[in-house]
Amino acid sequence: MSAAAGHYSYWITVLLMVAGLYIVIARGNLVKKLIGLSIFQTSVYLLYIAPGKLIGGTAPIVAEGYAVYSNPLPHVLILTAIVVGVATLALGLAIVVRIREMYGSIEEDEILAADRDDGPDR
Amino acid sequence: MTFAHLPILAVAVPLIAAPVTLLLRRSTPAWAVATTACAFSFVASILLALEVAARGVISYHIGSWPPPWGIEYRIDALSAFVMVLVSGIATVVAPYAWRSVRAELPRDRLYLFYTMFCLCVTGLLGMTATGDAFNIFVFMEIASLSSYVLIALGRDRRALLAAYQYLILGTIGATFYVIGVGMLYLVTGTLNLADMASRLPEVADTRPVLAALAFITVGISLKLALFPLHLWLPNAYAYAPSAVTALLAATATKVSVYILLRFYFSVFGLHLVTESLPMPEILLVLSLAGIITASLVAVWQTDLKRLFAWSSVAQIGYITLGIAMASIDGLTASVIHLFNHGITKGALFLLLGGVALRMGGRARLEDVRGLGRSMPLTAFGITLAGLSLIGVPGTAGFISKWFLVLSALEAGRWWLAGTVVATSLIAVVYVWRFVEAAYLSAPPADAPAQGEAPWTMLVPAWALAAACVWFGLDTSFTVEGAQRAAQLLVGGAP
Amino acid sequence: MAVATVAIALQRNLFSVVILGGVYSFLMATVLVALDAVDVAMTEASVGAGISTVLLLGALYLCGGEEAKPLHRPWLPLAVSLIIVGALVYGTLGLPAFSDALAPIHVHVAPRYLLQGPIETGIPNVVTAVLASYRGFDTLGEVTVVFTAGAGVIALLRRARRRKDWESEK
Amino acid sequence: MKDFLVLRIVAKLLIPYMLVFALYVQFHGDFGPGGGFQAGVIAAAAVIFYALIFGLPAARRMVPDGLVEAMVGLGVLLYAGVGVAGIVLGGNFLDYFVLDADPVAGQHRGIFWVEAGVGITVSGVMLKIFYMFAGRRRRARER
Repeated sequence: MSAAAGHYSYWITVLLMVAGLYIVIARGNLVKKLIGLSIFQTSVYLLYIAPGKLIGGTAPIVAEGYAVYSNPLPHVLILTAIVVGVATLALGLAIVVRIREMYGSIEEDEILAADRDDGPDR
Repeated sequence: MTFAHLPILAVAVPLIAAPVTLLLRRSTPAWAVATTACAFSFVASILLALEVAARGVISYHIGSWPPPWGIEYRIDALSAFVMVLVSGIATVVAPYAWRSVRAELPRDRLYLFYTMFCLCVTGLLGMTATGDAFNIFVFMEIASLSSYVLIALGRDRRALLAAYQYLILGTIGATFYVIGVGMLYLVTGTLNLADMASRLPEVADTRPVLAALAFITVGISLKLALFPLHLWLPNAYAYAPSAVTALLAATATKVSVYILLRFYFSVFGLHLVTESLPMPEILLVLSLAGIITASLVAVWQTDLKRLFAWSSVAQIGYITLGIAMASIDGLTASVIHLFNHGITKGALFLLLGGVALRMGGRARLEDVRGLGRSMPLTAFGITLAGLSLIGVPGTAGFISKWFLVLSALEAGRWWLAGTVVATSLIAVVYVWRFVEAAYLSAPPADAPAQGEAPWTMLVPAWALAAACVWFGLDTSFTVEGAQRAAQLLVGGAP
Repeated sequence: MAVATVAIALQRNLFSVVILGGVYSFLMATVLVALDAVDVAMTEASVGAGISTVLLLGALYLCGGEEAKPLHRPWLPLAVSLIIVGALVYGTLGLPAFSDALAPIHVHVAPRYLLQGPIETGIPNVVTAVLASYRGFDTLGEVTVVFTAGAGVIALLRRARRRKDWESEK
Repeated sequence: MKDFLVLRIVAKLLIPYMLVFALYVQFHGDFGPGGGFQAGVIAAAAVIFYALIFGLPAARRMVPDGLVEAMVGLGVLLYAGVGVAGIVLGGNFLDYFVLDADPVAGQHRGIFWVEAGVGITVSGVMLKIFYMFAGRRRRARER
C-alpha cells in the first residue's frame, strides 16, 4: 500500500496527460486541440519535476544553512520543455489563423468536407 | 585547430546561418548564405566520416564539461553516415530551391524560406550528432517546427491543414519521446546515451525501462511515419513546396530511423529489445502491412507527388523490416536502404518539382502525358530514379533490396524474401504508370508551351538521379559504411 | 488542477476554455513552487498563464469562439487513452518512490552540480549554472526553437503585399 | 481602451517598473530564480500591456517592427557568438573557461552574455508574435 502512496505524484501526472491527449484526439476544433496539446505537454513537467523533490530540501540555490537541495537537472530540462511548448503553440495558432482565413472555419470536419469538394485528386 | 571542432561546426554553421539570413532580409544573399552553410556542413560531414573510418569514435565535449555532466557530441560510423546523407541532400536542394521556390512563394517571404531551411538542416544534423537524449529532443523540435512552417508555405491551402496535422502528430510523438526519456532518466539518473547504456543493465527488465522502450518506439514511429502512424505524411509531402518535399522525404524520416536504431541498439541493447518485448515481431508485421498497403494505395493515385509520397511510406517499411531482422545483415540492409532511398526519393521529388513548375504547379498523371518529348531529360531522370525505386540491377535500389533478401534468406525466412520481391512488383506497376503516360501517350492538345526545366533545377536533380546509378555500380561507400555501422550497433551493445 | 482539466474537456465555449487554461497554469505553477522548482514555476506562470493566454485570445478573436458539437465518436480516443493509462501506470509503478533520496537521479549526475557547481561557475543558483553552462548547448537549442517559432510566425502571417497577383496565377 | 484615464495613468506608472523588474530578473538570475527567458517574457509583456492600453500603433512607434525583427536574430547570434568565441580563444564550443584569465570569472562572463542573448531573442520573438497576431486583427476589422 505504501507503494501506492509513494507513487501518488505519478498518478496525477498520468491523469493530466491522458486528459490532454483525449482532448487532442477526440475534439474536432483546431484551437481546442492545441489547448489539449499544451495540457498534454504540461503534464510531462510533473513527471520530471516531482521525483526531483526531496522532502526537507529546498530550492537548488546554494546558500548557507541548507544542506539538502532538490535536484536541479529536471528543472533545467523542463524550462527547455516549457519554451518548446509555447513555441509549438504559437506556431500552431499561426497555422490555425491562416486556415481560418483560407477555409472560413476551424472545425476539422467542415474543412475536410471543403477539401473533398475541392479537388478531384483526393 | 579547426579540424578538432568539426563535429560542432557541422551543426553550428547552419545554425548561425539561420539568424544571418533573417537579418539580411534579401533573398539572394540569404540564399547564398544558406547554400554555403549547407556546403560547409557537407564537407565537414565527409571529413568526419573519413576521420571516423580511420580512427574510430569521435567524442566532442561542448563547453569542455565531461560527458555525463555536459553535453557530448558523439560521431561514430552510423552518425557520420547519416550526417553525410543529410548535409549532402541539403547541399543539392539549396541551389535547386533558388529557382523553384521563387515560383512558389511570394517574394517578400523568400528569405524566410532560407531561414527555415537552415534551421531544418541544423535540427536534423544536431539530432544525428548529439550523444545526449534530451539534446535530441531539443533539436528534433527545431527540425519539426521548421518543417511545419516549410510545409505550410505550400501554395495550396491544403498545405496548411497538412502542416497542422503534422504539427499535432509530431508534437504528440515528441512528447511521447520525452516521456520515455524521462522514465529512463528516473531509473538511470543520466541523460548521456553512452552513460545510460552502461547503467541500464542494472535495471534492465524493470517496468519503467520497458515502458520507456514502448513510449520511445511509438514517439519515434510517429515521426518516421511507420504504418499505421503514417497518416500525416502523404498530405504533407503532396502539398509542400517541391524543394521542401525533396528535403523532408530524403532526410527527415531517415534521421528518425537513425534515432530508433540508436536507442534500440546503442542504448537498450539487442538483448533487451529482442527478448523482453516482442519488438521484432511487431515491427515485422507493421513493416509488411505498411509495405503492402501503401504500395497498393500508391498504385491508385493520380497525383504524382502523392503517388511517390505513398511509396515513401512503403519504402520506410523496407527500412524497418531490416531493423526487425535484428541481425548484422538486416541492419546493413536497413542502413543502405536508408541512404539509397534518400537519394532516390530526393531525385524523384526534385524532378517532379521541375514538372510542376512547367505545368502550373501540378504534377498529375494527365499532366505528364508526352513528357518524354517535351521534357526529355526530366522524364528520363524520373524513369531512372523510378527504376532505382523498384530495385532494378545497376541502380542503388537494387543493392539495398539485394541485402534485404540476402538477410532474409540467411535467417531461413524464404517467405519474407519472396514478399520483398513480390512487393517490388507493385512498385513496377506504379512506376510503369508514369512511364506509360510520359512516353506512350500523346500530349494533350491544349498543353501549355513547355520546355525543359531551368538548368538550375535540372542540374541538382540530375546529380541525385546520377547518384542513384553511381551507388548502384560503385557500392564501396554505402556498403562498407553500412556494414561498419551495423557491426557497431550489434557489437556496441552492452 | 484535475477539475480545471476536466472542465476544459467538457466546456465548449472556447473563451472559457482559454481562461480555464490560464487557471490551470497558475495552479501548475503553485504545485511547482511546492516542489521547489522556483525557476520553472516562474516560467510556467509567465508563459502558461501570460503569453499563451494572450496568444490564444488573440487567435480566438480572429477565429471565433464557439466550438461545434463533436461529431467524432468518443470510443476510439477513449480506448487509445486507456491503453496509454495502462502503459504509464505499468511503467511508473517501477519508478522510485516520491522523495527517495537514494533514487538514481539523486546519486548519479546531480551531486556534482550541487557540490561543484557554485565553485566551478561561481554562481549559487544551480539551475542557472546548469542551464547556461553545463548544458548550455541545450539552451542554445532552446533559443533556436524560440527563434524558429518567431521566424515561422513571421513567414506565415506576414501581410503579403503582392498576394493578389500570385493568387491570381493559380 | 485609450479613453480610460485611470488605466492610462496606472499603465504609465507600472510599465517602467515592469521593465526594471525585467532587467532585475535578467541579471539577478545568478542568485535568485530567473534568467534571460523569464526576463524576456516580462519585458515583452510590458510592451504588450502598453499596446493594449494605448493601441498597437503607439506600441509600434515605441518599439518599431524593424528593431523587434533584428532582436529576434541578434539574440541567437550573440549566444552562438559566445560559443564561437570559445573556439577562437582555444577552447571548445561554448567553453566559458577561456573567456577570462580566471576560469570562474570566465564562466561568469560567458553566462552573462549567454543570458543576455536569450533575453533579447525571447523578448523579440514574443513581441513579434504579438504584433503579427494583433496586426491581423486590425486587418480583419477593416474588411
